Amino acid sequence: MIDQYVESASTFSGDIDNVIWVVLLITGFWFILAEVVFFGLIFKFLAKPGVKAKYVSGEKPHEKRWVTLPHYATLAFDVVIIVLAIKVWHDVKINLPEADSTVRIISQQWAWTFVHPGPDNKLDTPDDITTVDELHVETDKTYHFELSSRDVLHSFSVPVFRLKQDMIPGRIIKGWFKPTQTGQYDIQCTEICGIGHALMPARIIIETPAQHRIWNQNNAPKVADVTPTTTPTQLGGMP
Amino acid sequence: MIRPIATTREMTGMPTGRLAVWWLIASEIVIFGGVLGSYLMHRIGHKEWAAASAHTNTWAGAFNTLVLLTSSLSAVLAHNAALRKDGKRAAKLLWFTILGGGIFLVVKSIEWTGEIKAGYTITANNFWSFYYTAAGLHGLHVIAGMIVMMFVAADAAKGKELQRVENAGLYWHFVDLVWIFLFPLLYIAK
Amino acid sequence: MSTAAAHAEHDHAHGHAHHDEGFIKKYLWSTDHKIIAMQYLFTGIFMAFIGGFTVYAFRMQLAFPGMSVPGYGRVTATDYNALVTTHGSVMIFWVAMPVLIAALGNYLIPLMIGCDDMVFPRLNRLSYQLFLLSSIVLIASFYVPGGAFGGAWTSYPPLSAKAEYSLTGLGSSMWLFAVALEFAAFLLGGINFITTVMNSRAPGMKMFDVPIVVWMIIIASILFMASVGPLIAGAVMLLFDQQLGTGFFDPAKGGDPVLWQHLFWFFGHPEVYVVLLPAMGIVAEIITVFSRKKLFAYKTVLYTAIGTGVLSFFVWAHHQFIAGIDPRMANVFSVTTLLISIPVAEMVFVYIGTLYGGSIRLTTPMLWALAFIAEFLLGGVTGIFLGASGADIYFHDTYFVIAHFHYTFFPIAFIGSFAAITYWFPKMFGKMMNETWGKVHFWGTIIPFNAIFIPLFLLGARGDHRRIYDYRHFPDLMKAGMQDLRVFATLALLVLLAFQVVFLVNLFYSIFRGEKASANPWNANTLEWQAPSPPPHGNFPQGLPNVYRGPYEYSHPDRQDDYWPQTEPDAAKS
Amino acid sequence: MSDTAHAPASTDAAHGHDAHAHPDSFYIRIWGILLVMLVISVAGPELAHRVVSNETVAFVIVLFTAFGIAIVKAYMVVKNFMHIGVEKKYVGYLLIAMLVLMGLMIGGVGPDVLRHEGHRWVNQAAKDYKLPGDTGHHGDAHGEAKH
Repeated sequence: MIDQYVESASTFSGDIDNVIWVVLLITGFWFILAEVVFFGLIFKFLAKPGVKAKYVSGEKPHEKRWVTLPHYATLAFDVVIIVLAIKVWHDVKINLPEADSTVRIISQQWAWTFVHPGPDNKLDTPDDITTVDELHVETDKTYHFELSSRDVLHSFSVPVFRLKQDMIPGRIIKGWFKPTQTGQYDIQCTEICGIGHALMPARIIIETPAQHRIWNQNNAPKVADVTPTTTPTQLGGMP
Repeated sequence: MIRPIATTREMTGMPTGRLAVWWLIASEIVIFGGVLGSYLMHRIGHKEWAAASAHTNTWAGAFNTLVLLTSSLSAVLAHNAALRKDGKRAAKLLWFTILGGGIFLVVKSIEWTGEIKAGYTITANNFWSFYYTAAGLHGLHVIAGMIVMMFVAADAAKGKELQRVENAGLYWHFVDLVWIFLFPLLYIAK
Repeated sequence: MSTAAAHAEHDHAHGHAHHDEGFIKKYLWSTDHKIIAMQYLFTGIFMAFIGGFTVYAFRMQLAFPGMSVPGYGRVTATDYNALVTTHGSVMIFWVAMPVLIAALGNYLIPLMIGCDDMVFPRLNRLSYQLFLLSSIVLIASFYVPGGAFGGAWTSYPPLSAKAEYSLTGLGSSMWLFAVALEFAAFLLGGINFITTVMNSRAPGMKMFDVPIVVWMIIIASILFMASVGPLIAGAVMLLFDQQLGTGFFDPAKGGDPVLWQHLFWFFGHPEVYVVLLPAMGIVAEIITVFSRKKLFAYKTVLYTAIGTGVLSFFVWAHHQFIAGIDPRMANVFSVTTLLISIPVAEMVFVYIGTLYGGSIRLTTPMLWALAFIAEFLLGGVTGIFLGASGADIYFHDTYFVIAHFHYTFFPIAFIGSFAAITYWFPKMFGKMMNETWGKVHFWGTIIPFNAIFIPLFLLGARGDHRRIYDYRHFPDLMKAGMQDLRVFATLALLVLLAFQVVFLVNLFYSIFRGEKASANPWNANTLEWQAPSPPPHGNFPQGLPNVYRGPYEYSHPDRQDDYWPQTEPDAAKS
Repeated sequence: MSDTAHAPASTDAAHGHDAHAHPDSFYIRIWGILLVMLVISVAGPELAHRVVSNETVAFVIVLFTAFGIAIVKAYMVVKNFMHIGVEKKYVGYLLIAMLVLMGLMIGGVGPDVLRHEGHRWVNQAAKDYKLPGDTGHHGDAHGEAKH
């Protein structure tokens, strides 16, 4: 359902769409049922002259049934939703599959810095590629990301991946994604971060492995003019 | 103001004033619980705070505990006197309690002056921030309790509103209780 | 002091109010619970204007970015943040809380339990004065250097803690101070409500004879009292961070910003139920009266309300699923969050069950009450998407969340309040409200309300994230149709705001020129309808009532009348 | 506590809540016990810091003498000065409920704030944090390990 509007570009985006879809079916069913019963009762029992209302306390078991049965049904459907939701949550947020590559993502008021591992695929080496507001990844490769923030809370959100994680100054938060299709999409900051909150767009550029290799080679800094990269510990202990 | 009839009823069998003080204490538990809970989590997480807490003056804290315990005693004795309808004695004991609160604040201010002079201000580090915030919040309650007791004592001396002696006392015991926990948390654990 | 003498005194004072007491003493310095209720009500309505004006300004900016909004001017990014922050805080803390809890609690509790005032009338006055002061501080924060606070109503540090990040050093502190004052006011009010109901019920009124709305306000007050403490503590800590430079929430100084989020939501989630429960209570009163039915399963309603209250303390971190908490904790909170759907759903089922076999009269208050159930259902079910941790990864901080909580809060704060005002209006002012204009206002509010927020669900599903003053920087959010939805929602908002004029005119016209109301125009059972309309100081001139039965004995088979007032002795059974 | 202490209760049975009346001497005795406990709660940790060399043992002594005794002291004040025993039952439950809520809060917040490392996150700032001007004598050295 979501993928009609927002493309589905990671391995788990389809799963999250499915959870949303199942929840929509279940809650939609109950919502429509409850509203139909509700409006049905209103129209059926509109005041008619000479007709007195029934006297029902609702305390007797055969009356209470009308509440207890839906109650158990709610519980049963809740269990279904919980199982599905936690399964996906586990997959996205708790599981950490082996990484093919790691990127470091640093936010600040109001810009993104992305540190790519460069051609040697290792961070903290001279050929790391640092970009601003542009993240380059390739398809079918598992990425780990390390989030950190220089000042206030930010949130790293890639709608096409259905991925979102807040960034907290002082902390390094890890996660993963695996793109499945090429394209250029929005990266949003989804936690209010001051007056420039709306001015913090970035793009994720998903390339084929071949394109990505070319990008890596074209942009890797020459070893001679390297400046030391920021290490996570320096970030964390920043005054 | 004409006193409404509502104020004179006690369906629960407990006078309204005392009932309200219990609810007040319940709401204060969560306020102090918020500060002390936050402190506790940081304190356990940061072993290095032990170095900061080593500079607190245990003897001042212990003396203040003694003062508050004693003032609690005189508050409960005042309640006892009020039960015997002895308003004069109740008022006298309440003034003794207020005096205890006063001594507590004087000791506190001498202690804080020394600490601030030594450079341990509220911004020195988070231990001291919590120290001043928690003890300061408690100090405000001491002051509030003293003011309330002044009014209660003035009435009690004339033999009026004797039930308020117990209510003020209950609140004072709670202030004492908070200090009983603040003392080991801020002073002893090093 | 004898009761009769007291009442003679009251009546005297009432009859010559203008000579004896003067305006200030009677309306501004009064300890009468009804006057204090009116003070809360009208302050709440006034604050709703501020809330409404802010939403007008920022929705206009979203629909027509960069335009000069008529009556406001150009909305800058700073303005936008301040406007959304003010809108959120005002609508929850200065509209929903004072109207639903303070105004209705003050007005209804003594009348419905059959006593002449609160047990602490002067405390009650102090509570309102603190509240008024908090409103003034909040409004004043717009006029200080740097302007009003713009860090969202959740006020997450470090943005809220440091002036160099928020650029509103004084504004942030004033916002925080106003909120803390407001909490103090409601703590005092809450203690007053609880002790009044515990100690001063009319003779014969047992626990299960207390009307549901009173129960709900009491449960809400207890929830508020038990949850707000840590946030008061947190507010003091944050204020010190702002003004003294301590580092409670500053990672560089060994503090932790996540702590604030926990302290905030530990209060923030129960707060949802603090305002929901009174609205639920109002609806229970109205649907029983206008369907002439006994409330279906009184005790079940009560137990589900208590169950909701208890559970509400176990769910707070679902606001923080992706906020950097340990992901394993999310599993626990996801389970508890979905479990809370059970008591809430059950309460709605009970209300629907009450309609069965009724004799339903679609008066204005009944329309509002029914609309509450119909609309709140949608707010409830969309909450499941957000409580399900897996789905929340996508929906968190999008317009889906906004639409969801407006489908809960709008029914609570506005539909519930309109229901209450239209229902108790004859009692409050001794006049009837105009039904026709009431219905015009009803449809003029309900239809645009849905037209505003259904588009927002769609926008959220398409990835619109919150608190963005201009989407033109995000190419994926400017796809075909998206701006149209934003414009549509804004136009619907304008219609909704315009129709509130109908309400105001009806309200004030009816207060002064309305048809005179009898003591019990709706033929209701509860005690407030046994007092004259409007009740004099002291409420019950015939002496405080005795209570013989529960509040919902409508259409009892043994009786000719389809209602059976709580005060009528059994001997009158015909 | 003693038989005589309860003697006034029977004469005053008409007023339910006055049943907790004790002679003044009773309260003075309680106060004496509280003072003894105060001395222990100061002396215990002092001793633990100065005499005991084993850190775990010292920690346990501090835990019991400082915090264990604080709880006993609090219990004695609540029971004997605030008369919770003869108060309506729900008052006790109310206060306990508030304490449980605080336990719940710490339980829910602890995993994020008390600990500095969790599943897929590290609170690097807290780990590296050193008191300003502190030589690091008391703190443990895990912060430096990363460099």
